This record gives sequence, C-alpha cells and structure tokens, in this order.
Amino acid sequence: SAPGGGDKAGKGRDELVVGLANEPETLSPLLGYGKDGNSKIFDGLLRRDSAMKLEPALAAELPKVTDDGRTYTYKLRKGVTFSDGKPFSAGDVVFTYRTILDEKTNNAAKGELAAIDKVTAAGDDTVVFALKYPYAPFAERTVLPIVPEHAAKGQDVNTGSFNTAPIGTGPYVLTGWSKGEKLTFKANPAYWGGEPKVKKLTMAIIKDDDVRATRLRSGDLDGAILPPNLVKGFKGDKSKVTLTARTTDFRGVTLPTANKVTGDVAVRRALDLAVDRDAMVDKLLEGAGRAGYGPVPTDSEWFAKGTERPHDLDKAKKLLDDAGWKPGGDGIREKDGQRAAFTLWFPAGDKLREEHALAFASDAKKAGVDVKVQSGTWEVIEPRMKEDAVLAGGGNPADPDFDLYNLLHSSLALDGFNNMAAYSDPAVDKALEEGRRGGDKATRKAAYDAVQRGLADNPGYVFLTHVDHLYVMNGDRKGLTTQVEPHDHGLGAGPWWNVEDWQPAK
Amino acid sequence: MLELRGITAGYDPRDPVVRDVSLTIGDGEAVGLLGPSGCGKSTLARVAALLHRPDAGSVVIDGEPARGWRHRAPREQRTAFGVVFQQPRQSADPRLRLRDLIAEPLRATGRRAEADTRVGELAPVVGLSAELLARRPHEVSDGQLQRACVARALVARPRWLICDEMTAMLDASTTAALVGVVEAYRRESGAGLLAVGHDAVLLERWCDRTVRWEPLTRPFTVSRGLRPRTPGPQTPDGLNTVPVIRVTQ
Amino acid sequence: MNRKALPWGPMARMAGRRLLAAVPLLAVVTFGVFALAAASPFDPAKAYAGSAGLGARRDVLDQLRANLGADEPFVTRWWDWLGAALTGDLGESTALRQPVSHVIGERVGWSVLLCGVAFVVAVSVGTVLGVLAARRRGGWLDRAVTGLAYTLEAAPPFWLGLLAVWFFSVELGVLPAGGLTDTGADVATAGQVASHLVLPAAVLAATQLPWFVLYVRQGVGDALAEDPVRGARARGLRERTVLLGHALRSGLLPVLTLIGSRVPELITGALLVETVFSWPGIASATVEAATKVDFPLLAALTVLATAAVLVGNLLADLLYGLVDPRIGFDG
Amino acid sequence: MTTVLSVRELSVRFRMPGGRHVAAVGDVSFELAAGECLVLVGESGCGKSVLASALLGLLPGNAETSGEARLGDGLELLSADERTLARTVRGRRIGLVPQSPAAHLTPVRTVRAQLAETVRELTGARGAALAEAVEAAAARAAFPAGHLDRYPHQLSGGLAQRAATALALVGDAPLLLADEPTTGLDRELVDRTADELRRHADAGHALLMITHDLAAAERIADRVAVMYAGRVVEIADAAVFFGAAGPRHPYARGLLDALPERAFAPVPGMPPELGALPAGCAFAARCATPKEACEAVPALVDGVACHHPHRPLAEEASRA
Amino acid sequence: MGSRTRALRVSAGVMAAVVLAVLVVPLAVPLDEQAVDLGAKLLPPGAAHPFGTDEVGRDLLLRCVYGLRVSLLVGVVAALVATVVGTAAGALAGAFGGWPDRLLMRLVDLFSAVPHLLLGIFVVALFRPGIWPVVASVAVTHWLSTARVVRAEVLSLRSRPYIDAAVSGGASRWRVTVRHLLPAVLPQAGLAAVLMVPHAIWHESALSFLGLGLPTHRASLGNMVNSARGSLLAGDWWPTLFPGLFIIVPTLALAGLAGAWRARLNPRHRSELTL
Ligand SMILES: Nc1ncnc2c1ncn2[C@@H]1O[C@H](COP(=O)(O)OP(=O)(O)OP(=O)(O)O)[C@@H](O)[C@H]1O
Ligand SMILES: Nc1ncnc2c1ncn2[C@@H]1O[C@H](COP(=O)(O)OP(=O)(O)OP(=O)(O)O)[C@@H](O)[C@H]1O
Ligand SMILES: [Mg+2]
Ligand SMILES: [Mg+2]
Repeated sequence: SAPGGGDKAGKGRDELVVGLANEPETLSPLLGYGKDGNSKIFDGLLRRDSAMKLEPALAAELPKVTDDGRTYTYKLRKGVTFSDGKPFSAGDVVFTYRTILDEKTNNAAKGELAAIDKVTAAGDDTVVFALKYPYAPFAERTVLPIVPEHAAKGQDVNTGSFNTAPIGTGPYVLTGWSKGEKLTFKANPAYWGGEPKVKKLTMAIIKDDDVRATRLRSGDLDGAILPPNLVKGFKGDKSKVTLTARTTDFRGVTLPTANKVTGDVAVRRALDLAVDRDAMVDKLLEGAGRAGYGPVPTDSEWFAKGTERPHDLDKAKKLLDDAGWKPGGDGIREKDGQRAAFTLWFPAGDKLREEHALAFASDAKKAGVDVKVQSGTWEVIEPRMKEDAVLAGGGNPADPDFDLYNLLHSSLALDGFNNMAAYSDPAVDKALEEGRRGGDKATRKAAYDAVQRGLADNPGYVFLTHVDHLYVMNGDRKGLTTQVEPHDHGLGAGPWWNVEDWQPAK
Repeated sequence: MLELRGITAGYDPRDPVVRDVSLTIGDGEAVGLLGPSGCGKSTLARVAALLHRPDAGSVVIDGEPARGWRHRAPREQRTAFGVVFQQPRQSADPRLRLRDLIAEPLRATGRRAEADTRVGELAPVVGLSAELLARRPHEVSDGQLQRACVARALVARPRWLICDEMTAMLDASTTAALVGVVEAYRRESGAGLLAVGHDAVLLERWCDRTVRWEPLTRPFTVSRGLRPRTPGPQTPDGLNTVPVIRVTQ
Repeated sequence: MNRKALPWGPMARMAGRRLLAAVPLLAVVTFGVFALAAASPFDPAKAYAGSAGLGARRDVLDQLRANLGADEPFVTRWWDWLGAALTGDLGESTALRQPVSHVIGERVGWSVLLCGVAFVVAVSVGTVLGVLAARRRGGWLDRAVTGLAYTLEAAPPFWLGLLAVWFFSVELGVLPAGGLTDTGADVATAGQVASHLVLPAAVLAATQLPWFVLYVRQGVGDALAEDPVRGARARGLRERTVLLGHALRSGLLPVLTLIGSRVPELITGALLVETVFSWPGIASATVEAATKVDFPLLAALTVLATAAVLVGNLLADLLYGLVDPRIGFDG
Repeated sequence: MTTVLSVRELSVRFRMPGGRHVAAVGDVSFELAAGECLVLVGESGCGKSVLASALLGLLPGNAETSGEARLGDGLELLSADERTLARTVRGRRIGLVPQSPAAHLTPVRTVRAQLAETVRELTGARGAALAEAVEAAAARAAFPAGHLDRYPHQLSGGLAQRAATALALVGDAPLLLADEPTTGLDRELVDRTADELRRHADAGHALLMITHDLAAAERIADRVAVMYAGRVVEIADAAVFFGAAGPRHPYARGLLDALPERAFAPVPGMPPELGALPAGCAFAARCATPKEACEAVPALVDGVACHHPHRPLAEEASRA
Repeated sequence: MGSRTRALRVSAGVMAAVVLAVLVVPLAVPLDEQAVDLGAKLLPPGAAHPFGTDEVGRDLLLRCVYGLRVSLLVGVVAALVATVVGTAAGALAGAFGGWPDRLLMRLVDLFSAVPHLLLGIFVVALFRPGIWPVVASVAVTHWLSTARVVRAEVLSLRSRPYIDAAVSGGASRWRVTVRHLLPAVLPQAGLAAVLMVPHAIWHESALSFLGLGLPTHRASLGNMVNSARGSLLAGDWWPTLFPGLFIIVPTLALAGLAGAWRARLNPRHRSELTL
C-alpha cells in the first residue's frame, strides 16, 4: 500500500494500530508493569469488567475472605497455559507476589501490597494471602499480572531478559518492542479465553500530542488518545469517532498546611468557592470532564451527595472579610501584615495543568488572593511542597481508599507525593482508617461520606476538575466502550481495553 | 655589523633552499644581492630580518647573536630591521589605510605619539599625497602601495634596511626617487642596507658592494659559497661555474 | 596527471596525537557527567520508579536507592563504571532497564543513519544554496536563501517536524509520518526504512542547513571580491569553475570547520527529531538518561558523543590541512 | 595590417566616498594591430593597470567607464555584458598577465591544478594530452616543471610571475595584455620572457605590454606609449623613442633620464592627485619650461600631447 | 546600490521599533500579560485584541511584546557571550599555536562532547529556573562553533606575508592578533552571533519544554510558538503566526544590519558601497 495512505492502518479487520503517549519502562510485572490490570500479555488473578466490577481471571472465582478480612483465598482456573506452552499453577502466583515484595526487587509500587503478610500455595490450584491487618480493598490489588516462575526465575529480576521479552497467559503475545517506536503483539492462539479475533495489535509510541494527532489524521493509526483541543480538530471528520472515557483523573490545588495563607481555613474555603469549575470544564476541557469537589468524581457511587460547592464569589469574599482578610491597596487582601499571596507550582510541560493553574490564579485574584504561578520539574517542586501550592493530579477508580487515604491521612503528610498538602484532620484520619478496615459496603460508604464532608469543611485541596480521557478512532468499528480510567493509563486503557473480545464486523 | 654565519635555511629540512651561506654587512654599508630567480634571496633576506628560522647558522647583529626568531626575537632586535617585502600586495594588511599601514610599526612599539608627525614627514618624501594616505591597499596602484611599504620600513628608524626587490614594480623616476629616499635616510642615520634585486646596473649604482649569487662547481664542499637550490632554467644542468662574490667599487 | 601524494605522515601524526589526547579527555568528560548528574537535583530512585514512584513512600524509595547503588558517592560510581567499562561491561541502564551495550547496539545504528544522511544533505544542499546566494549578493535569490536560512534557524526542530508531517503526510499523503517502518509492519525492510527516513532526515538537515548556507555564502562572497578570483576570471574560466574551483575552494575553510563543530548541534537536533518522529535511535534516550540520572547509560552516551565530536573535529582539522596548505597539521 | 584593438577616448573614474572621484584614465585613444607590440610606460599610479582592467571588464564596482574599446571583430568591450566577456573574451580573445601575480593565484590550489584547469577550459585538452599541454605551457614561460606541484605561497616572486605568464599564454589570445610581466625576474629570464612575448607577437598576436623595465621594452616594442596622470601624453615608434632622437614629451624624457644608467635622478615634483587634476596640462607643475599655453589641456597631436614638445636638434636648427 | 541602502534602512527601522517596543510598551501599557480570561479563549485578531488571544484568553499582542523582551534578552545576551568567548578562544588558539592552541582546542572538544541539550539541562538544573541559567546554558554550549571557525581562519591568515611585516615592525603576538587577525575574522564571528540569536530563542523554548527553562506560561516567543502547535493543527493560525513573526522579523532585521556591518568590514565591499 502507498506509504501514509489512509487505508493502511485500518486495512484488516483483524489488525489494530493505536497511538499512545507513554511507553512502559519495563514489561515485567515484577517491576510494576500492569499492576492495575489489563496488561494484554498477562492476566491477574482477577480483572475488571466494563463497569469496573471485579471478575475472576486466572482465579476461578472471586476470593473467599475470612478471618475478619485478613485472609484471602483464591481458587485458580484450570488448564491455563503460558504462551510458551507451560502450564500455569499456584507456584507462579506465589513466586510473583513474593518476588515483588522482596527487598532486592526494584518495584516502586510494592507499597500497594504492604498489607500482605504471607502468600502461600495450598496445592496446585489454591493460593492463600494472609494480611497483616484487615484491608477491605485488597482484592482490587490482585488484578496484578502473574509471571511464570519457570521463565522469570534464575535471572536478575531487575535487569534480566524477561523485562523485555515477557511470557504470560494473556490474550496477546509480544512480538517486538522497538523502544521509542512501537510495541507489536499477536493474538495468543492458546488463550484460555479463546483466541482473540483481532490478530495483530500495534501500539505506536508517539510522545508528542500534536504529532500523534497528525499521524492519526494521516491514516497511520486506527486510534489514539488525544487532548481535548486536538480532538476538536476531528469534529468535522466523518470517518472518525470520538470516545470519551470517564475517569477518576482529578486536577486540584494543594493548600499546604504550613503556609500562613493557605493554612487558614477561611482562605481555603474562600478559594474553594471562588473557583469557577464549570468554566474550566467548558473552556479548558472543551466540556470533556466534570467539576471536581474531591478525588471521588460526582458520578461515582462513592460520592457524598451534597458536598458540591458551586461557584460563589460573593460568599468567598464575605468569608475572607469576616476572617479579617481585608483588601489592601492593590486589591490583594491582607491580615496582620500577611499578604494573601502564595506560589502555585505546576510541572513544566504539562499543558493541562498549566492552564488549570492559570485559571485558578485568575479566579483567586478575583477574590483578592494573589497566586503566583511557577513551573518546574518535580525535583524542583518537591522540596517546596511544604510551603507552596502544587497543581496535583491523580485518581484511581478501583477503590476510594486508594486516593483518599494517600491524599488525606496525616501519617503520610509530605511523604513522597502522597499527602502533598500535609492535610491533617483527626476526624478525617479516623474515618479513613474505618473505611479501609472493611465491613460491608454501607459501612464503608458512611466512612467515606464523612471523609468527603470533612474535606468540604476544611478543604486542604481545591479540587478543580475530573478530566475525561478522549480517544479518536476510525469510525468503522462499532460498539466500542471504555472503562472508567485512572489517572495513569497504560496500554490496556482506552477503547481497546477489551480488544481481545472484539468481534469481526459482518 | 650584521653577520650571517653559515646559514642553511629553507622550507623542508631535508632539502634546504639556502645552504651554508655567509654574508657580512658593515656598519652603514650598502650591499646589493644579485641572483637568479628562485635561488633563495628572499629566503635569506627573511632570515636576516629574523623572520625565518634557519636550519643552521646564526645571525649576529652588532656582535650580539640573534636569540630567537619572529615573535621570539627580542623586540629591539626585531625592530632593528626595516623590511621592504618583494610583493607589496601581499605584505599590506588589506584592512588598513595607507596612513595606518605606515604608522603601524610605531603604534605597535608604543611610540604612538610620534606616529602622526613621522607619517607626515615620510609621506611627501616617498610621494604619497594625503588623499592616497586615506585609501586602502586595493584602491591604489602597486607602485603607490610599494611607496607606502618603503615608508613603513623607514618609519621606526631601523638600523638595518632590507629591501627585497624594492623597485621591481616602480618606474625609473620613482625608482630614482625612492632610492634617493633610502639613501637620504642612510646618510642621516648611518643605517646599513641589504638590497636584493635583479637589476645589476641599479644595484651597482646604489650599493657599495654587490654580491652575486652564482651556481657552484662543487656543491657541498664550499663553505662560504652561495648556491641556488634549483638550477635556474637559464643554467643548463651540469654547467656550473665557480661561486663569485664580486665586490664592486 | 601526477597528483601530489597526500601528506600521510603529518596526518597520521596528528591523528595519533588526538588519539592519545582522547584518553584523558574521555576520562574527564565521563567524570564531569557523573559529577554534574550527581549535583543535579534529579533523584535516581524516583526517576527509576517513574509514575509508580509518585505514590511510593519514603521507605520504598530508600530501599530502591540502596538497590540501585544510588546512595554511593559519584566518584565511587564513576570509578566502578570505569573499571567495568574497561573490561567491556557497560552496565545496566536504569532508564531503559536493559544492558547498556544492548541499548546502544539496538539503537546506535539508526541514529548514525539518520544523522549521517541528514548531515550529508545539509552540507551538500547548504553548499549549493550558499554558492548560489553568494553569486549575486543582494539579488532575489540571495534574499530568498538568506531569509530562509534565518527562518530555519529560528524554527525549533520539533516545530519543523510537525509542519513536515502535516504537509507531507496529511495534506499530500506521500510520506510516512513517523516510526522506522510502517506502523503495522513487523520487519524493517530497506525500502520501508528509506521512505520513513525521508522526513526525519530532511527535517534534521533543515535544522543544520542555515550555518552551512550562510557560511558558504559569506566565504564565497568574500572570495569573489578578492584578487585570485579576478585572476581566474581574467584567464577566461567559466563562471562555474570560478565559483566552485576558486571562490568556493578559498571560502571552504569555515565550512569544513563546521563539519566538526556542528556535530554537537546535530546530536541535539537528532534528539528532538527522533522524539517527534518516534525514530528508535539513541539520541532520544539522552534526555531520558539525563533526567533519570541513569549513570551507566549517560556515561556510554557521552562516550559515544565524545567519540563523534572528536572524530568530527579531527576530520575537520585533517581537511583544513588538505584544503588550505598554509595551515598544516599541527594541533 | 588588421586592427586588433582600437580604443577611443577611454576614461575610467572611481567613485570615492564623499562624492569625490578619481580620474584614473582620461580620454585614452590608440590602436593596436596584429603582430604589433605596444609598450605602455608611465609613472606608478598613472592608470596603466586600470586601463588593462577596463579592457577586460574587471574593474571594481565603484568604477565608471566611458568611451569605447573595440576588438577587431567589432565587439565593444566596455558595454559588453559579463556573460560575453566571461565566455568569449577573457582568456580567449584577450589574455592578461596581471600585476602582482602571486596575489592573483588561488592560494589553496597548486600551480599545476590551476594551469591544468585553464588549459582544459581554453583548449579542451583531456587526459594525457592535458598533462603534456600543462608542462608545455609551463616551459613556455620558463616555469620549472618541478615547481608545478607547489602552492602559490611556496613560490618565489619570480616563479609566481612566470606562473602568471604561463597562464596568460595558454589561450593564445589574439590580444595579450601583459602588466609588468618581467618583475622579479633576473636579466636572463627577462630576456627570455621578452623574446617569448615577441615571438608571440610575431605569430600575429597583438601585445600591449605595461612595463617599467625600459630595457625589456626596448627589446621588443614596436611602439611606445607614455602615460601621465591617466592620459597618453606621447605615442611614438620604439626606434625613435629609444633612439638618438629620444622622446619628445618632457615627462618622457625625464623618465628616461631617471634610469640608473643615466642621470638616476627622478622627475622633480610629485604626480598630481588624480582626484583633483589641474585644469590645464597635468605636467605643467613639474615642467621645467611651463608656458601660458599650458593652462589648457594639450591635445595629442602628432603623437605627443605637449604645448612645447622637444624637437630633435636638427629640426630645431632648421626652424631657426 | 540603492536596494542595499533601502534594505539597510528598513533593517535599522525595524530594529529601532523593536527596541522601542521592548523598552517602552511594558512601561506604558499597565496591562497584565498573564491575565487569563477563559471567556475570551482563542479569539481571532480583532479590534479588542489586534493579534487575537491564546488558549486561555490572554492577549497575544501584549504577550508578543513581553515575549520579545525576554527572548531578545536571552538571545542577544547568550549570542554576545558565546561570540565573545568563542572569538577570543579561537583567536588565541590560532594566533599563539603550540600548547595554548592544543589546550584550548581540547577544551572545545570537552565542551562539545557533552550534547548541548544535556549540558544545558544540567546547567539549568543546578540553578533555580529563570532567565540567567538559560542564558548561561545557551552561552556555555554555543561558543564552540565560533571558536573553531575563528581558529581555522586565523590559522590560515597567520602565515600571510603581511603578518611577517607586522612581526618585523615589532608587533607583539597580542597586537598581531588584535590588529591584524581579529578584524579579518570578525565577519565570520559576526555571522555566528547573528545566527545564534534565533537559535538561542528556540533553545530556550526547548529547555522550557523539558521543564528546565523559563516557566512555560511566561511569555517568551519560543514558548509561545511551541505551545501554539496544537491550535495550529486545529486551524487557529494566529497564536503561531504572530510570535513566529516576532522571532523572524527582528532576526532578519538584525541579519540585515549585521550584513551591512560585515560589508563595511570588508574593505573591498566597502569601497563599493555608497552610503
Ligand atoms: N613557503 C615556502 N614553502 C616552500 N618553498 C618555498 C616557500 N617559499 C619559497 N619557496 C621556494 O624556495 C625557493 C627560494 O625562494 P625565494 O623566494 O627565496 O627565491 P628568490 O631568490 O627570492 O627568488 P625571486 O628572485 O624569484 O624572488 C624557491 O624555489 C621557492 O619556490
Ligand atoms: N579601486 C580604486 N579606487 C580608487 N582609486 C583607484 C582604485 N584603483 C586604482 N586607483 C587609482 O587609480 C590610479 C591608477 O592606478 P593603476 O593601478 O592603473 O596605476 P598603474 O599605472 O598601474 O601604476 P603602477 O605602475 O604602480 O602599477 C592610481 O592613482 C590609483 O590610486
Ligand atoms: Mg624573492
Ligand atoms: Mg599597475
């Protein structure tokens, strides 16, 4: 076919070429690859359906939770083989989890499995996890991909060849990885879920948004993730469809507790009211998103109804007036000689955060608070997080604990990028602990409602928006769906999250 | 006294142009050096002016041997020589006006104050009008440029003058005028002169003594001989004659 | 025609001297890079952790740091690296999680191909345009070429790249937009690589073009006003011979210099172009290696870059001596 | 005899900063026939080289010309376009030995390369024939073959001169302009070169030789033209000029007298500034016997432009 | 040569306007170039915003002027420093030869060995983000070409007979360099300087792009052009066009002036110019 010809990428029903912004550093689950599931090459014990409900994958059924939520027992699926033909067994599961937790393994995400005390195999087809403490969302972590012991053992887990030539049980088998260019996969004929109909899968790595959009337009790609302003360019294109994936991907401003201005609850609440979230959704996201009032999106079942804080500039001003923040000569408020001013950092190169930061500063100014926007790399920002605000982002849809605990629990104040604002509220801490300890859903929901209400009363962060992820696809594939996506989206996110299930059009 | 003792010089140590040449110029003496084209006269002149390091031999200036060459030569020794080069076009910095060209040796040696008066004195003597002094080398004729070069050689009042074919591109009248200038300077300052040239009549008229550079009979045995590196085309190979250092007057 | 033999002896001596000087130079450069990287605020452990590291807690990062050996002083790391490198072990890249030798082996060829083609194009097109512009200074061609050159110099490579993709791939649909091969293809055939090479190489060449164009123009333009060209004209030589054989030959020196000294710029350009075009070369790994404080990869890349620069400069110096006999071969 | 070059009222002026002008050549007229050798003499700076450059269209950009210079076939040189000059005139119909030959060689190429290139372009010789032609051309100007592989800066003054002569002779042009072709050469080589140029003229080529070397001039000249301050002030048969009668213009006589074998004394005074020529005879200020008539520019009558030309004794006597 | 004079006048005029704009507008117009107005997003050029607005509704005219200020500062200072250092190093190395030459040239090798962007990254990373580290990082990496170009020219010049004449006239090495060699290489160095200005402007934006230069929201022409790429693809041309023109027009004007200056340096061209 002609190079660059529009027909090329979509030439076969059984081929798919997609453009991604990020390249995985490694393909070894032992080092963190695919930890949130859907890694295409591998399967976890569990996986998520379109509604983000857990369902069994390599496990034969959902785990049995016993011992006050401290023991999880998984029965394994029978007859599953790795792509090299060797059978899958409980030993592989134990090997995977033990290796990840091993000190010598350079897996930065191992903290997510901190609850695990012991992993043991009970025979060939049962694995038992013993936890150190009751941890309600534990099952959500077991979407983590399982590695074949026979292939990964005996080499250096950090540097061995398995990292670039992985073997798994998943629907696809890696056929090539040209770093910086693309990853190619072919369907795994022996996949336990049936051989995928899309036989060939190519993930082109195109870091630059504009170039990705251009290559999509040139027909080089079947689909790609794009930022809202570039999606706009495809509006008129009949041959393309835009898919909007709901997310828990939030953007918000941290309000450091140690800062004289942002530490003041009155200022916090005023800022929370002064920001025009709807304008941001409209203009910055081109409508592709929702106003955010906390890490939990408003359409989530975990959202505490009634904690929305609509834009109200007058109320914000009144709050500040009442608290003694009086406008100075230049329109910026002051209290006891302290100017209502602080610095807001955003990571350089992130356009969306830049725009959010600028919009936030502009709104704050209207309330009489001077926000100086600055950019830098994370290395520059991190040491300043104690005093300066940061335009933060994050969000994991799997369980409210994942975001809320990390962002708000006082024990994690300024520990890495967890509680960046050093938020500290004893009531919230208590509710967070309650929520993770477990119990039935209603109990947990009540706990997280308390957390969200606490946050509304003392907003240590001004949450701004939840950002939809937008995908533009060739329009000839019908019935595509998306999952609710997290902040970090890997190879498995996007409309092709279930590519293995796609059926050929008639 | 300017003594060149056993100079061997050239551009390739294995095949020097000038071999074992000695030449002495007394105080205030004018010596003419005649020789076939390409025999090494200019090279020898450059050695004498401390601009070219010989492979062997020494230059002794007023009893003091030269201690270095080019920049390594002490400034007093370097500036003891006023040199007029064979090709005025090549030896003039194209960016300098003639006025600056002439004054440059004074400025370079920190005698800035004298520059204007000295240029003012010399210019009419060598026949350069104020208008010409304001031009750059490419805007004047070769002869006019050569006059500037003569003025440059005289400007710092050197004790020795080395004139390499100074008059080759000058007409008879200008030649006579410039030789007059040089002679007047020599009379006034008592400077010695090495004049390289092809015009025997001129050199004999001008100099106290003329040295003729002629082919050798026995190439390597004569220590005080002058020998051309390449037998000039005018000399049929093998037909070599005895070296002559002919002194006239 | 008995051409004069090249002065092999002096050339070889010069090359030898440079080779000797390269050893301490490489040591200093790698040491400097280690020192700079250590002094920079980048944290190797966090960099290694990547996005997963954003949520990582302190204890995990400390453990990671110890595992990576990142807590050792850089002098020790450099010394260890040097020792290992001398035995042929270049270490493991933490950024790409592959042995460094593997990373380089896989990618360096593509970078060399890209840079080589771009450089040859830049030098030859630059020379042609420069000569044409110099021929009639102030003429319309001169103005157009000069204007273009300054505009290109003002245009960042990533920008040019985007425009090129937009125009040639989207609007005209004649050239592939990126990658080494067709996105869906598995094997790299020569034909595919060639067609995929066109745009990135052209963009890289375009970023290198202005210096060559303008220096050729300057050199040739000046030479055209000098006596040697006047002499050549008087002899009745054709305009083309005068331009190429005399003006260009005299004005070529700066261009040769640029051949050596533009290598670093070429590498910088390649770095951006490779990223824009998803070209799987080595240059695009450089920034990553730097910001991820990937010492082994960084050191290896620096050694490669140093070698490229040294070879470029040596080549230029050798060519000077050949092109301008007054320069010779010392230095 | 066929006229090879006829120059009519040729003038060259240089525009200078400040709106001034330098009148380097003024109203020069002469004719040159095939087989004839015209020697042009004159004080340095009187416009000889500029005249030669004008004929080849090689003047710098600030020069303005007027008058005409026609080749035998009618081509007007001053108004000819650069293309015509480059393709058909330079090297092919008019050869030039430039003054300052070393400066006119390209410094970065060997003499052989430059000679070969010229031979190839002008004669079309290739391969072995080319190599041979190169050596022959060098030999013609007495350039030693062993020095062919040298770069210009490695040549002595005389060698560069010979290289330039060799280059100019390659095209066998009907008209040869030789600007000081004998500088830097020893007597024997001067004679050799002069003889070679004479042979060239005898073969039917016209030769315009600019020189200071009156001995060489005497050896080959058919006619002698004397220039002063941009004008031709005398044009005479060589035999007469160098003969017992001598030249008639006082300047020309002074010039001959300045020779070292004669009085060795310069013409008194300085040449006038070409930027501000006096209204009348430019030589009046230096003339031993200026008259009132000298306040007008003298016309070139009878081969001399002077209001009181010197007359041979016999003639003087007969008038008395 | 009327057209040359005209070109020179135009260049001088543009440069004067640029300098005036850069100095006066920020003082005279009390508007905030960073003022965001989401309601006025991506407005095409019109009466209220002669150059239109960008993606968050900032006025492009104002940003262009401010950007010009920052970019010119970065470009011109970096180019000047790089050129002065490069010319000095190249001239010294070439004129003195021997060990100073070898030492300096190995230093050049050393600096060229570390890829520019990498060196830039480190230089910038060592300091707080801002203009001066950017200037330093550009200057540190860009004196090398100039040094080598100048050295090569000097090497070729220093064996000319007129240098002999200067030596014989008593000129010190230093004087020979300053009086005879440097003037001859100035055109080459000047060309490098002019080329460096636009180069430094985009270099700055490349650093910003990596998060190491100026904050990306601060108006600098490189940043503006760069961040406008997306809009351009969506068909909104003005956020690209105007900053682009603001880079290119002053560059061409500067080039015009420098060209005239170089022509004046060349004695032969000079006598052909009638100014
Ligand atoms: N830089 C150089 N490199 C190599 N050879 C050179 C160099 N300069 C001169 N020569 C050679 O050295 C020889 C002597 O040159 P020199 O200039 O001393 O001769 P000369 O006697 O002055 O001749 P002329 O009367 O022609 O000026 C010549 O053969 C010349 O080619
Ligand atoms: N480019 C120029 N600009 C201005 N004046 C010039 C230029 N070139 C030459 N002249 C002047 O024109 C006059 C004639 O110069 P030309 O070179 O023809 O002299 P010449 O007769 O050849 O003298 P010489 O015997 O010294 O070579 C001189 O007075 C010179 O100063
Ligand atoms: Mg000589
Ligand atoms: Mg002349």
